[in-house]
Amino acid sequence: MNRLWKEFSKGLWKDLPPFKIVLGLCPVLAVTKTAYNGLGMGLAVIFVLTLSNLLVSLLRKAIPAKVRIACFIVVAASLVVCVELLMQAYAYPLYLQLGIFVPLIVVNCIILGRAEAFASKNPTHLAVADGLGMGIGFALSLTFLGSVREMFGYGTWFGMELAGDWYEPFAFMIEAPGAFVCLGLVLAGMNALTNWQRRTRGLEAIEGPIHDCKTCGLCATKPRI
Amino acid sequence: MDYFTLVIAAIFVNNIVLAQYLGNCPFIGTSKESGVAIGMGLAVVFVATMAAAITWCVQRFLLVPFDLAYLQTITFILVIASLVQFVEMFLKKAVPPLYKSLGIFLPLITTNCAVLGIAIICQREEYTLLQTIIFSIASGAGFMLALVVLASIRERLDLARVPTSLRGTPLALIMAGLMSLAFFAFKGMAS
Amino acid sequence: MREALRMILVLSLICGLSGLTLAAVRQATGPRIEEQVLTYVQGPALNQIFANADNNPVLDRVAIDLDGEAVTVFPAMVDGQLAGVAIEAFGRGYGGDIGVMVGFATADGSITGIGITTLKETPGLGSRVVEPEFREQFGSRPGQDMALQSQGGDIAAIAGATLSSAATVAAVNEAIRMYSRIKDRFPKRWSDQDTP
Amino acid sequence: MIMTSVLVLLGIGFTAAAILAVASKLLYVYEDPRIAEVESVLAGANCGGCGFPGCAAAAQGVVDGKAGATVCVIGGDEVATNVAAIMGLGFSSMEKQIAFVDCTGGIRAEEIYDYAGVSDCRAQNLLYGGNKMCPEGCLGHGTCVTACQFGAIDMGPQGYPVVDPALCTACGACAQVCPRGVITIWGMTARLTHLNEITDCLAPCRQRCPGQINIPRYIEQTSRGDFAGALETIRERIPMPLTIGRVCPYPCESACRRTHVDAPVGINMVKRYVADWEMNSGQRQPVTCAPETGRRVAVVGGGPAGLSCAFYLRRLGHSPTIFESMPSLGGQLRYGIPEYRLPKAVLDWEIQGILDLGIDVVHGKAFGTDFDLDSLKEDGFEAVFLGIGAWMNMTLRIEGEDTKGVETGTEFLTKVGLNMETGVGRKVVVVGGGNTAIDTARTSVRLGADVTLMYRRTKGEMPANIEEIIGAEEEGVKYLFLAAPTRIISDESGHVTHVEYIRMELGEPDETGRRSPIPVEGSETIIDTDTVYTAIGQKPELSCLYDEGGNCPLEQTKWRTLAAHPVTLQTALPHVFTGGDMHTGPGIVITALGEGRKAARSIHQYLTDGAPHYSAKVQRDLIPYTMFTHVPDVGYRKRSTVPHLIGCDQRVCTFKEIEGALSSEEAKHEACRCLRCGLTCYNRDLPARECNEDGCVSRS
Repeated sequence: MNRLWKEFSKGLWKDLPPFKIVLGLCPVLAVTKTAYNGLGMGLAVIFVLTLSNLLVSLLRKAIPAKVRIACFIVVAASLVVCVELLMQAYAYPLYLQLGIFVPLIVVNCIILGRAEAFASKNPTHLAVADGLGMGIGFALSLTFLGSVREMFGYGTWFGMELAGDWYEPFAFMIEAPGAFVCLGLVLAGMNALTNWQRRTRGLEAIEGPIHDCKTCGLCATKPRI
Repeated sequence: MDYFTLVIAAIFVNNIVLAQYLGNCPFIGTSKESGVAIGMGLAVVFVATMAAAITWCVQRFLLVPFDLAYLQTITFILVIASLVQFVEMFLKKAVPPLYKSLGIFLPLITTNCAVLGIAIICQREEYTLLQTIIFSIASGAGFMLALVVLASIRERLDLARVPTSLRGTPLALIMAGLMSLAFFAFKGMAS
Repeated sequence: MREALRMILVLSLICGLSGLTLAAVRQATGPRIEEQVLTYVQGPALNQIFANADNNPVLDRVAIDLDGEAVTVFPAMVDGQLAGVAIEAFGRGYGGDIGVMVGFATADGSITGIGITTLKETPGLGSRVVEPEFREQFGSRPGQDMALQSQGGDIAAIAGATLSSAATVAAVNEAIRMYSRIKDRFPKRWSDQDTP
Repeated sequence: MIMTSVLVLLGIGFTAAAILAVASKLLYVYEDPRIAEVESVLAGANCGGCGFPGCAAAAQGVVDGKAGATVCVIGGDEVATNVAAIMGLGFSSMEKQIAFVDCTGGIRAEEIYDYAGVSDCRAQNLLYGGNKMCPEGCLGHGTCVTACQFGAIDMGPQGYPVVDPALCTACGACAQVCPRGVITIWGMTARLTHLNEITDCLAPCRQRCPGQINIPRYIEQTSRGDFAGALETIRERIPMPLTIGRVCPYPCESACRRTHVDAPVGINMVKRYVADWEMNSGQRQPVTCAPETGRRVAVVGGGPAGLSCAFYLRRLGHSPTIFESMPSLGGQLRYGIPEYRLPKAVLDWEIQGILDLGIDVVHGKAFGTDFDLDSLKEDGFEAVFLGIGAWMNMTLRIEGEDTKGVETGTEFLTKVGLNMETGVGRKVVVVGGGNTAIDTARTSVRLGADVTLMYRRTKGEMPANIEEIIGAEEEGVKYLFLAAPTRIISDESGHVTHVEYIRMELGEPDETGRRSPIPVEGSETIIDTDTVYTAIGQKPELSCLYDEGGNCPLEQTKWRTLAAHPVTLQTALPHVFTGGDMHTGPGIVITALGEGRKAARSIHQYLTDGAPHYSAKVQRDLIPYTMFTHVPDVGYRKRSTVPHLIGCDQRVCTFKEIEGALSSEEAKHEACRCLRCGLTCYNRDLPARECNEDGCVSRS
């Protein structure tokens, strides 16, 4: 149980994607114009990540190493298509907003990264916990970032007016540059927070505590033929 | 739509990274050294073009006739993943020098959404095969341009005095934002 | 060799299974997706045309057979009576087909208005066909063929987007032709009923 | 629709898998199975410490022969044994390489700029360029320290990095981050075969030393008490520190920058101290040699050049054989330099140390008569080093030169060296002004003679060491300057009785800058004598090179020495190399030792690469802009003096060694006088600095 909680909770803060492990940036940047979009994308990722972890973990002994990546990708892609179809059926406006990024969930490094780095090596229950934790962390992050950008960019939150007419929406925040800068500042904030924590614990502040793209393990993995 | 506009639009106006938000993980991840950036960029141009051409054929001759457009994502990604593995094997056998310089980037491309993104955009825009090929080369070049520019900036930034919290990835993202802002100036030049 | 076979087998099996799953999901969600697409793509155009309809034309849509092809007709009810119908038609524009929803008043077959459903025209030029100034030229006029001013008609084309304008006109004319061929069946279909 | 979906996806999956499966068969690239095996036993940390990008690449490297069993730097002996087992390799088949810091400029560089940026060498280098004058200097921010994954580098007390050879894995991370190229990864072979280049950080003494010894480095090591390290530094360039510490006329000291403050650092005293420290400890310091290559090289001549060449050939892994015509090795060291300057026991101890590395010696065989180049080739020697020295004396070309009692100085010294009867008389005239003349004079004094030394210029022009000139004067040698013999007068028995000489005066300086003597007409004078020793110069005896037909494949210079390439020392025959007096004409010992190493380097490259090569940047002359004479901010510190072991009165009758060694404190004091010069920099420190356990801390 302890272990289960550990694998689940690490995605919520310790390895929080994309703020602590900088992964899956494309959806993070592209779909967080509003909090609603962020949440929708986050839910889609939770669904795909949890189920792909589950399936990969179940199939991990049957899959030959040489077609491992292809198999993982087919699993992830099937789930993504499911999500796509379900979203079309039950949340069509969201589907229109997220557009091309729904199919792109399949190449979100988080999905393949967790499949490769965790699910293919661990028993099912841990894999599910990991996927769920990571997915929830991802969804929360996306919602947070979407909220920030929506508040500044439109002056609203989940579509609710926050400010009066005097507020001149800061359009920069909802365009691509604003996405980059906003995420950069959030990461800087995470760094500052980590360093502040370290200092209060009497530890020395370190440069860039945020992991760079390392955790997914894909960089080091070469398909062996 | 003439090909020149297509190329300009793909490289500058709708730059795949800076305007379309595609391929950001490798954009941030491999932009620490310009040498690596060039290698990654070339690999993306190469694979994206091949992938777009093959997926165009798959869509045209398989998915559309059988009315299976909803399987686009899964077939495309399967094609790309197999293609990357095949290209890797092929280069290793046939052009070992090229394999040595590009090989290490190939596995990273499987998860580069720019490649899948380019293939899907080509379908959405209903490009012809020739347009698809030109568009994907240009988009790949746009990716490479952004990557190399960011890498060059980051190499200098490594040495600059910036607040500790901003060092590394945060600053890289902010730089990418500023680059994206600069690329905004191309808006309206071509659609 | 055994390894290669296993490789092929596993990958094919996984693909096949995923195909099965997806097809099933697709089957299950198909009707709902169709409705959603109609609501969000054709819906806004219909609302422009039948601002005063008190039914949901999308939900009440009817497929009518025309020379073996199904034409989807969207009826609009006012006070329980069929007031008008809308038909979608397409014209070849600069960037692809332009979808035009054309509304007809059942009383006299005149055009009540048009709405653009899908288009991929150049932003700022061809895309201006959605603007009311252009669209309203089609409203409240008899249901007979029309043409751009340059071709001797009375529709003012959008400056710099003659092709898009012509495509819209062509689509409207196409809709008029379809309407004229199936209009006789409407009274039968909606004879004094509230709902089909 | 379900059916088509399933079939299409099944089809695509099948096609993809089939293509991949077929491709993996068709495009299968043969990979040595050992690569996987080796990779499986490596530590798997992908640390990059081995210099390869990850363990897989390292395994590939091992199989390709680019790395040895010890490739894995963190795996330790166990991994190395496993790798060796897989590869069938010897354990230590790779040369240990370590990082080598060749700059002592940390603090000095910092003084030039008020730099307030991030403490990173690359940043400073990029933004400010660092030290203006020196393009190589250490910036002292320690980026290399952070770059080292193994904790092998520390910022030393002087503000420049110090490498711990035990921890260093030669991964090259430090060299990579250093923007100035101060750190290099060197293997022993590279260090032994390096020739000074003008881009190296060459202090003036290093530029001046014919042996190219890294003088500042061994002095610094001595100042820290690391005598073994100092010896190792010296032995990278010359094999005979004991000998050189005694006989060298130390040209280096003439270039020392401290000369412009007070007096030059006693460089040679320090060298002698560490050399004596080893000998007195009774324990030879280990000298590392590369693994045997089995290539045989003939070294003709067992003098300093031949010994040096053989020593370095052996250290580079080859198998040299020395051919010596005299009964003992040492050449002029044994037969030209008298006992009181270089005791034979010391020489024997030193030569034994060289031979102990595994060098064969063939005694009593003369080149040209007992063997020649052809026979050496037949015997399987792949290259030949000719170092037979310059034993043929120049003649005075005056009347009566063949009179009995007239002999050359070298013949006389050789006889003394061989303990033969010399036939020295009571009144001896020595002609010449070089060290051989002085040696002859002082030896004659010890044999009880009254000696007059005749030289055609003045004392200031004498080529001999000033200590030697003074020493001889102290021992009662009379000088007759501005005098040249014109005739030798003999009695009826044909034995010399008088020498007639003519007085000279100095004319205008010629192109070499020396004022040439001009005879003064009618000033002929006669002095009494019974023995005349001439020591006016020697040249190589090249007749041994000619076959019966008088043909020689080798070329001569106009000075009758063997012609060879000035840097590689390769002669007209590609496999024949030369060095020492045979090449330069009579020179000093350190030059011969230096040439021996250069020849060994060329032979090594000839054997391994097919031809010797060298950089265009090779340093041959002093670099003018580094020879400044204004040395501000350095305080006065007294130069140590070498103790004399015996008094003047005793010296005339004994051959005991005269000069002694410094004490340990004096050696450290002298070492601390060193300014740690670089190319253009030096320590601007003040007298306040002191010697302590950690060496000389220049700032407290």
